[in-house]
Amino acid sequence: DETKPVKLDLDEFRRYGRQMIMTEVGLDGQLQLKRSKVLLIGAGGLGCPAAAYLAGAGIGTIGIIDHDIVEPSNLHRQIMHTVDRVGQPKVISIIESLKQINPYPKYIAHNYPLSPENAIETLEKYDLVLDCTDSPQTRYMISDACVLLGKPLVSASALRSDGQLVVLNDPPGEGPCYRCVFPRPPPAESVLSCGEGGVLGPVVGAMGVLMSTEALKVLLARADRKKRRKPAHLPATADEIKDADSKEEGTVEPRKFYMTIYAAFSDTPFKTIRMFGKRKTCQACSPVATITKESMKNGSLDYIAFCGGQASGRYPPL
Amino acid sequence: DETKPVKLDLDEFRRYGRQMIMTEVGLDGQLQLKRSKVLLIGAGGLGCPAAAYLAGAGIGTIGIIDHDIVEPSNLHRQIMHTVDRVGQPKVISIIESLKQINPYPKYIAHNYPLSPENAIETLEKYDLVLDCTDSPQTRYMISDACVLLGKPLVSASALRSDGQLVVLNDPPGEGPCYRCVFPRPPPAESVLSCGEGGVLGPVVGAMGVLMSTEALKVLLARADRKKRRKPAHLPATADEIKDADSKEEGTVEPRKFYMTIYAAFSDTPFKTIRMFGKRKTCQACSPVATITKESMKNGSLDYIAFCGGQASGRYPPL
Amino acid sequence: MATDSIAINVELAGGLEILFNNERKLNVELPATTANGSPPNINYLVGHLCDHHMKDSRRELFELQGTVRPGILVLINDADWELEGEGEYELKPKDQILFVSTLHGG
Amino acid sequence: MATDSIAINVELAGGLEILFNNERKLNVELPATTANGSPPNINYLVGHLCDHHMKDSRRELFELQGTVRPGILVLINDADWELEGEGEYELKPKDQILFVSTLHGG
Ligand SMILES: [Zn+2]
Ligand SMILES: [Zn+2]
Repeated sequence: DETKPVKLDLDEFRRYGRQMIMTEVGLDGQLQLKRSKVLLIGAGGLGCPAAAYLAGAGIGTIGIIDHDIVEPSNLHRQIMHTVDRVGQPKVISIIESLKQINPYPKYIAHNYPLSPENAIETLEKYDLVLDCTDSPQTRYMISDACVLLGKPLVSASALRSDGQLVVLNDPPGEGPCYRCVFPRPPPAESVLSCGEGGVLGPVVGAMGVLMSTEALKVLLARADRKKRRKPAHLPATADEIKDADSKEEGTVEPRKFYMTIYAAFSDTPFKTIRMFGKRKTCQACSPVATITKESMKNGSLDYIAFCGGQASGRYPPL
Repeated sequence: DETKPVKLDLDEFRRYGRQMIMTEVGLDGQLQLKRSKVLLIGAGGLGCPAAAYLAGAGIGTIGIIDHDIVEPSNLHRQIMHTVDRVGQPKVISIIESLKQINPYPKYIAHNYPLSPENAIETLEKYDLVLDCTDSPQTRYMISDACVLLGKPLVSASALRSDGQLVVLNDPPGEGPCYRCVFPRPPPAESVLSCGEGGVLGPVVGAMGVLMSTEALKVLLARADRKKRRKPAHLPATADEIKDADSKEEGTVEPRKFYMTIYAAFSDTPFKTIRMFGKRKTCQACSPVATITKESMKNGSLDYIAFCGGQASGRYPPL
Repeated sequence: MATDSIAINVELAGGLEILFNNERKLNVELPATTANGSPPNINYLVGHLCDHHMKDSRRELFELQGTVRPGILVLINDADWELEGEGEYELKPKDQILFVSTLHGG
Repeated sequence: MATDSIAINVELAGGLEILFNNERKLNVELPATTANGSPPNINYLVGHLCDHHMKDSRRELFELQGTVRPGILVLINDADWELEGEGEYELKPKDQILFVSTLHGG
């Protein structure tokens, strides 16, 4: 349904006008956003701001998966939840707020825990996935599912005053996956959640907002590709180099992959670091990969055990 | 009233627990935030996220000044306003949303335009100011008022896919002011507003969230100074060097001043750049300064003319 | 003649890239010595960029009176050019020069 | 004996600074040649940091089997150490080495 005709009504023109006049968006880009289906995994500190700005930008379909309920300790950083909605499912609460910002998108609530068994069918309806979760095992699982389904993945994390952001499997098959970047999981005892380590609200907030920007960049590049023009903001991919007329002078560099890291209390808080890229021996995304949709669905991949926790048939432990 | 006793009730402990367990915050830091009064100038693309996270963090008093009303074209990026509140004053709308996030802070609405005549009396009740406005003339005016009143100023801006962030007059008298950084205004024809140039929602959103982090850092450093300990995240100030026992080995470097710049569509989007610092000939903050509270209040400073616009007795032009 | 030129990296931000055909990063070759016998400095670079790289006719949005216009920050290896001698700073190979237009939107 | 040592800059992020008394930036002096006659490499640096700079007894949160533990990214002048030879990379004066613990919170 990439070719399904979509159009904008007058109210949408008014609403999106300030971003549509940008060369990187335009009418084509706005229609591409409306045509797009984005899944946010997690409606917490990262998911709240990411969802708010994706809704604001006019993404056509926004799915959110989370099985938590709103708690008072969430409210300092999870800005789409409210005092009145403490005790409600987070997916219900966040969609309530998003509709007040923008009633146009179709919002889909997935009020259940993501598991290896349901990951493939949950993710396959979407074009792009945002990992807004908080444990190593879900991060490996989500990345594996995105690789198997050919979906780009925007992944971020935050703890205390630090944050990290990376776009994975983008374009699918070319960019590194989570396993390429982190082939071995950290020892379980070195992993802290926000509940244990604490987190400053705007630190996780900033990472969530930056996730939404990266998501828009991935989706807008598709509009450019459809028009067979080089995205304003990207070096050409291998295919585009083949396709392109050789009119432009100069050589095209291969794409480099970066991670953004943030340390809020440093006097030089942001760094962009260059990543190694795709790994020839990756278990998920290389020619010698062993992970399949079947091994995922039938529960033979134990992410908890892989990450050094107690072996378990499913995630999260009940 | 820096010494006014404040305390936290059980619900506040629950609400702020995730940030209070951070060493940079703690109980002292949380009480300092509750004791603090912060003014946001502008309830738009920068002010909305900045206010959301400052409210979430538990700032005791949050003032907001803006005289605009909510419009449909605001909603893609001004995430504290809602469809239902189109047509309402922005200060009323934003406070409504902030109360739903956190009912504890005292919210003060200033529903009028900031002008040289009212700037001093509007700002003087606050400890810290956030410049979330959108024109060069207000930026100079706000900086001048902050210098005259000895208030630190967190200043950010965004346009299209770019953003900039700087903390000014911090600590008051030591850090550079807006005029130190930009002694001469840009030619009027080179200045674009978000309405003219467009802006991507999460770009201005990210800058607003980062403003709230910088605001928290400024306020938390005060809690540290009160305890006469070196803030975890800051090099010592001149006074602190004098005060400090000379137990620590090594020399203390003079503080450096930085600006953060963001270019969302670059593959290396963030840069931290080192600023020149305080200017010996600054019209606002140097020993040879000519700007006074009186010249500001009596309207003899014409910010519009200074910025190359049509001369005018007041800002904004009516 | 490679030793007769120096290569520097120029970056454009804050909207200035629009004047340069939306290129954010430029590899710029400058002569090792200019007409007056000295190495090229920042002011020379500004003129060179206008003459050889700018794709927009509105030169005054970048240059004014032989240097950058007000409202553009110049960073020499990530430090404000005023820490380095401003327009008189003499360029060295591999220098990173960043021009940023100041923004006022919000 | 200044020529017998090399000075590098080490930065710690992602919570690793907690193991180093909350210092995020360290100026580290290393011998120009180590016991086996070769210049110090990243693995040598890891041991040196544990022995001389770490203020926490939980060495295993930083080092494992002579190199950094899994879950720590090592950046050599802002590029992943795998682009540079990993633990075997030989340090040069003024190198910027960044250790970042990966985060999982959200
Ligand atoms: Zn992989
Ligand atoms: Zn000044």
